Amino acid sequence: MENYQIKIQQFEGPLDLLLDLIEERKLSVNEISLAEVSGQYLDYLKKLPRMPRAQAASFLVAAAALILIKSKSLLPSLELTAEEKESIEDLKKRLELYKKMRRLSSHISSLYGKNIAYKREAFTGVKIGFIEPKGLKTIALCAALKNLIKTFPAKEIIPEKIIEKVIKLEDKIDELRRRMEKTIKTSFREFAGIEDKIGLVVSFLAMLELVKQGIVAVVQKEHFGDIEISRS
Amino acid sequence: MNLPNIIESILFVHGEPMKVSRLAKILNKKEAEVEEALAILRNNLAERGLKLAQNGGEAALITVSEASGFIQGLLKEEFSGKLTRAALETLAIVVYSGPLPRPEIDFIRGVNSSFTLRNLLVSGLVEREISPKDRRTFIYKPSMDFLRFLGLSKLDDLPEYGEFRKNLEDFSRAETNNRENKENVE
Amino acid sequence: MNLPNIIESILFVHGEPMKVSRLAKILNKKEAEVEEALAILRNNLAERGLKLAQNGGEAALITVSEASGFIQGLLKEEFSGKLTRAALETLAIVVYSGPLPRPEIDFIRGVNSSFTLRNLLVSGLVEREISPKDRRTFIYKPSMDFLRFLGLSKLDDLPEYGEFRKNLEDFSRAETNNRENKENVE
Repeated sequence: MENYQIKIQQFEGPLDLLLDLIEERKLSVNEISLAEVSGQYLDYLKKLPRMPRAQAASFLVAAAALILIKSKSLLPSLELTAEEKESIEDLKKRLELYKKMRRLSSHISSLYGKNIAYKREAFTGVKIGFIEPKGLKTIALCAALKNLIKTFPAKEIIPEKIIEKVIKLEDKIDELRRRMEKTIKTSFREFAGIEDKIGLVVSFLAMLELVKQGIVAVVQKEHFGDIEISRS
Repeated sequence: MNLPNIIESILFVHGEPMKVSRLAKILNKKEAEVEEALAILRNNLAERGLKLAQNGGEAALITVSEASGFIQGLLKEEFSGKLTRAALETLAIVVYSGPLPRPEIDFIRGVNSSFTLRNLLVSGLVEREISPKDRRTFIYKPSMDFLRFLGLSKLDDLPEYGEFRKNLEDFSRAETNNRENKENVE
Repeated sequence: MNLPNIIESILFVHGEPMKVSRLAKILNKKEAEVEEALAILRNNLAERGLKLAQNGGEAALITVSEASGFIQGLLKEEFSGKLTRAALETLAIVVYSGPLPRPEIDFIRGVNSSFTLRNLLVSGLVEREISPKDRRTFIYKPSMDFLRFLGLSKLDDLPEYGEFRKNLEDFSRAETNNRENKENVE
């Protein structure tokens, strides 16, 4: 699995990253292939230096669905809630549609600019001299510009709701690390606290990161049970 | 009065795409009569050095692709940028599933497309108009220039276009319902 | 290669009469071959809405006389002296920010301006000249007639001239940077 190297490339969103990972392995879009690439996806997410927050949120929402898929593939007996099932279905459906669009875009790129059909400039050869713009005053030009300047795209404003949702992964990792230094054992529930979905995903990713770094070991004694985290 | 020939002359002078409704007004004819004449004109031009391009209720005369190599050198200011992957994807969505508003494009791509869309508008490959469903929003659609840059005279000539449009109708209806329900929940 | 059709396309785009010798050069053919092709083209166009006019070693496409009344009507409507919102906006940019090339106008407006700009040119409100920076492009500026019409002896007299000009420049610079960054990334 680690033979596949992710190219250091900027992905705009979760769908293009996921589809690239899947297509690199020549797989089709289904839960098996999604489970297979989930590790790489999370790796990629953790390696990203800085991401606009709105973008980070969309990456994390997909990550949450991937973690569900991965967990289900590891524990076939795991029961998913209706909402969880829906988030997986949603991701699959969107990936399928996105894949279709990407394929269709290849038709455009293969034709684009190859055999341009030209138009004729409007009113070529028509000579009518100066047409007085009736009643036009400079103030009208001024007003037109004022209105135009109002429509200039503002620097992207991220809705507060999304900012609320995003918690920095590094903060969580640090928090867990510090806690592990103080206590020998803790649990995921205690660590994550009462958080929304994104918060849980981030906490879970943070925990996985520490496991990967060999700082902590985790044990889950029963399905849905809490995860014990201990210093390794 | 030879309507197809007169339309050919008008389109020749106008150069840019012209709405069928505007042609009808100038010619003092019904839109259906103009559409009929356009069909004849398209046919008249079948073996000629010009083609009739039609897109979204507009018509224009354009050159045949055989001539493009010779014309390229004659012109200034022709757009010839390379399309980025983001631009291509966005374009595909607008072309194959348009006209559609930006949130739908964002949903399919999983990212915010406002920057890419603005560039496509500026380059003239995409046009926007006020949505007939919601006058506060825009919907985006492929322009006649898009067709020209691909050397096509109508969207139907795009590979998989007709097929995709047919499937799309049912699919997008289902998707929209699904999504609206979810947005209400959140 | 269908020479008459290619010539039809070239003359269509070129607009003005073109010397047979120039056509021959573009097509890399002998003048006699071009003359022959022109004869065929003339024949091809016999029943069509365009005609081939030849005069003193020059050729051009022209409209059929049956259409002239309607074309007059179109021109009268198009150049009535009333400015559309798009025209007013484009004109304002040219006045406040000119001389500038079309892509910059497009950037500022966020949409393609070629048709609007073309109309302003034909109405004599705007002039274009070859850009001293890049001989393949044009730059656009307000015509003397138009400045006189506004009663301006110099552009500085325009209301909020300095401020608007700076505003527009800042924006198009930011946009250009933004675009370059984005494209490098993709």
